[in-house]
Amino acid sequence: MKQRPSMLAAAAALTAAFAVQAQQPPKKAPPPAKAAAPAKSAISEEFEKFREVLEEDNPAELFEARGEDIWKNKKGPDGASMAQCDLGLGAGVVKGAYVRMPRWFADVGKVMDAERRVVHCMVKYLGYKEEDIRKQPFSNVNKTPDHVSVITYVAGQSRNMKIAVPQKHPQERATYEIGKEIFAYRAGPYDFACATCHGNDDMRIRTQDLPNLRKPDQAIRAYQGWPGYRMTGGFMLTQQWRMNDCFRQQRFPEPTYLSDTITALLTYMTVTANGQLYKGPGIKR
Amino acid sequence: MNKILFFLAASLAGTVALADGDYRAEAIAMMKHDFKTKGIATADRVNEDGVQAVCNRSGDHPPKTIAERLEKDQLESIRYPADGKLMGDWKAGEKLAQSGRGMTWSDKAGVPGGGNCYNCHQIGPAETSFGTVGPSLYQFGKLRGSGPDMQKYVYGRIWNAKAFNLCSAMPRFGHVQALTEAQIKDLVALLLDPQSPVNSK
Amino acid sequence: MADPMKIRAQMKGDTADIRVLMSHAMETGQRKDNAGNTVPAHYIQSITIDVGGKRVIQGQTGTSVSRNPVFGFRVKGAKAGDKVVIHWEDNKGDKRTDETTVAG
Amino acid sequence: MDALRRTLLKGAGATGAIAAAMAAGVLTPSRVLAADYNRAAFEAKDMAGALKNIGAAGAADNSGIVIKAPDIAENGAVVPVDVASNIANTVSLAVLVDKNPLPLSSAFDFANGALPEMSLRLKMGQTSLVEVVAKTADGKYYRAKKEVKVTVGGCGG
Repeated sequence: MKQRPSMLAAAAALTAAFAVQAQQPPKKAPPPAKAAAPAKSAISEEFEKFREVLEEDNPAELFEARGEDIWKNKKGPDGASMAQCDLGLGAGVVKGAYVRMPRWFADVGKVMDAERRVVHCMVKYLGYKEEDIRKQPFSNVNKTPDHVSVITYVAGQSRNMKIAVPQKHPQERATYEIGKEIFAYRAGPYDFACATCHGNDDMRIRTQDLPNLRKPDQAIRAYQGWPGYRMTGGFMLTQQWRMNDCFRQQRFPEPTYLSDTITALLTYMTVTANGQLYKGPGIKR
Repeated sequence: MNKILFFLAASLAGTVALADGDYRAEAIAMMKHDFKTKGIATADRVNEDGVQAVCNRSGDHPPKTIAERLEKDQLESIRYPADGKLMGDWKAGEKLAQSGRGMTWSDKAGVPGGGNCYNCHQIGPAETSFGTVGPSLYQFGKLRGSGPDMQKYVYGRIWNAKAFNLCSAMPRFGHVQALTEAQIKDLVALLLDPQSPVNSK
Repeated sequence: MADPMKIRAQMKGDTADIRVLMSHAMETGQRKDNAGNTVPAHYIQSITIDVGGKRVIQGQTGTSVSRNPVFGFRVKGAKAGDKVVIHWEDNKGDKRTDETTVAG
Repeated sequence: MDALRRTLLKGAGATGAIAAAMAAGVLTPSRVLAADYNRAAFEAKDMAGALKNIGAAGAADNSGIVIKAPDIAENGAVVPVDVASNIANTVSLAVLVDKNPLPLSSAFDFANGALPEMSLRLKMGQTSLVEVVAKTADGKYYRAKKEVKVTVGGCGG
């Protein structure tokens, strides 16, 4: 698409003028004409019913077990282990850590989301090479990488806990605010932002309900079920993958794995969902 | 267009930028750093164009005067078919409407994309798997007519939805060359052709 | 070597509810990989379940069973503390045996 | 023992003897079944072939077989199905997917208190009938079916 950089300067100058306006709650767009066929259909209810059946025995548990084995038994070249990994609650503490990230980590001077922190620890203590992990960050039908299994284990250790992402450190608050901006930022050939599909109530793409991630009770849906066992192909996918694929469908370029952008976006969405109950690794279409 | 924007900026500037402007600047800098070209999805896609920039800075609700000016500008950029024919083949249109492909980094260069229409709209009566981000278009031609003016409106709206509603959620399919002239004609036919199932009883 | 199964066995009344998750690709032999090569068939062919030392279930499976298979069975007359032993073998001769005890 | 094992999936009766053999622990895990895999049934490319090779070609419809499966499956890769037989003395159950390239998914024998029921998850390439065959101790076969629609969905990108 044609980009017009010269216009950006002008548009930036408009920021001030619009700031006041933007603070007003946006007028609600008129509701789309209701479709003749059932809107929230019997189909979604049928899906939900059997989704529950599938979640009762979720193959994600197989990956949790694999991750637990790595966490507890694997040793790095110097004999170090994940027992030294601080996920924010002290060295080796896994219980409840997943629902308390992203958070500020003083040792690296960064806000990190869960996946970023886990990978950081696997590199630091177990001798994994970051460039290897970046070669295949996400699972595919042939392989679910070790770090994905470890994240699945860590997530499982926060099953049935409330999300409690801290916002005390100034950087945690700033990261939230930046994430909020990224969420609303429209660009690319389709003019899409995250908010285009996930900023309003009661919308669907095809038969899939779109949660309004600006609201706490719906923002949990960006979090719930991740990491998720993907039915098609039978492997685990994480929130980092979900963000990556959202940007693909948003027609954006590819976000770097474990980048600040993704951490910021996850911070915004997770803080919005604070107080909601996380049910552990899930199952995804 | 630049001139218009500068004029608007000058007339509206003066208010002190709030803190959220700083976060936006940080967010944009961060994205420019973190997004990389993959396949056909080039890194420069994270740069805003003018319409996007205005919508981004106004929570999709720009002041009316600005919206009207920019809509007019977008409207003038629409290129209608040289032969004056706006209706194609509704059957080809239905196929296009079904396809959600196009413009992602997993799409190949040079392969025609789809219209993505059912992702957001109800259209034909046979397809029950449709989205509700946009309004239902079922019976569109029957309810709104299918004369030359309506054909021109629908063609233009698919070409560049922003010409009619500056911060519409709908992509500017013709403007960004996501759909060709012939493809848009087929979609116009899907909505307006009396033979199209969209307009069946 | 194949990953361990996850087995749950729980008494409900006089019946043991047995659920098992198996880590297995269950390749149909019809899928193509990214390079366009057919991925050879690789799937579990036989399963046995012993409870309290008795064979209660044995069966055979084919490629229409989902990847990472999940099965559920119920066994009447089992009791808490009974050992549950589950075994599978696939078409390449890989095999796996895991066990648990029935929870009360 | 070969004779015993063959009966499991080939319907030659003598299930009482199988139960006895199982109870006696004759079939130890390392020695069972794999060698006797009913290849003909599992590699049959249509229902008729699969049914014939499990000995169930003439199975009669029977409402005593209960199939619990979604009317519409969200994803054909994982379709949860519960099956149970209320027909007296059911000793085996087989589950088939009509339209799959290889319809027979599984066949299980139940003994020593195992109830004639199972839950499992099926791959379904398209909308199809799920058929269940029950075999009773006297060597008779019964069948029931349920349609499961498989949808397309998502953004299609």
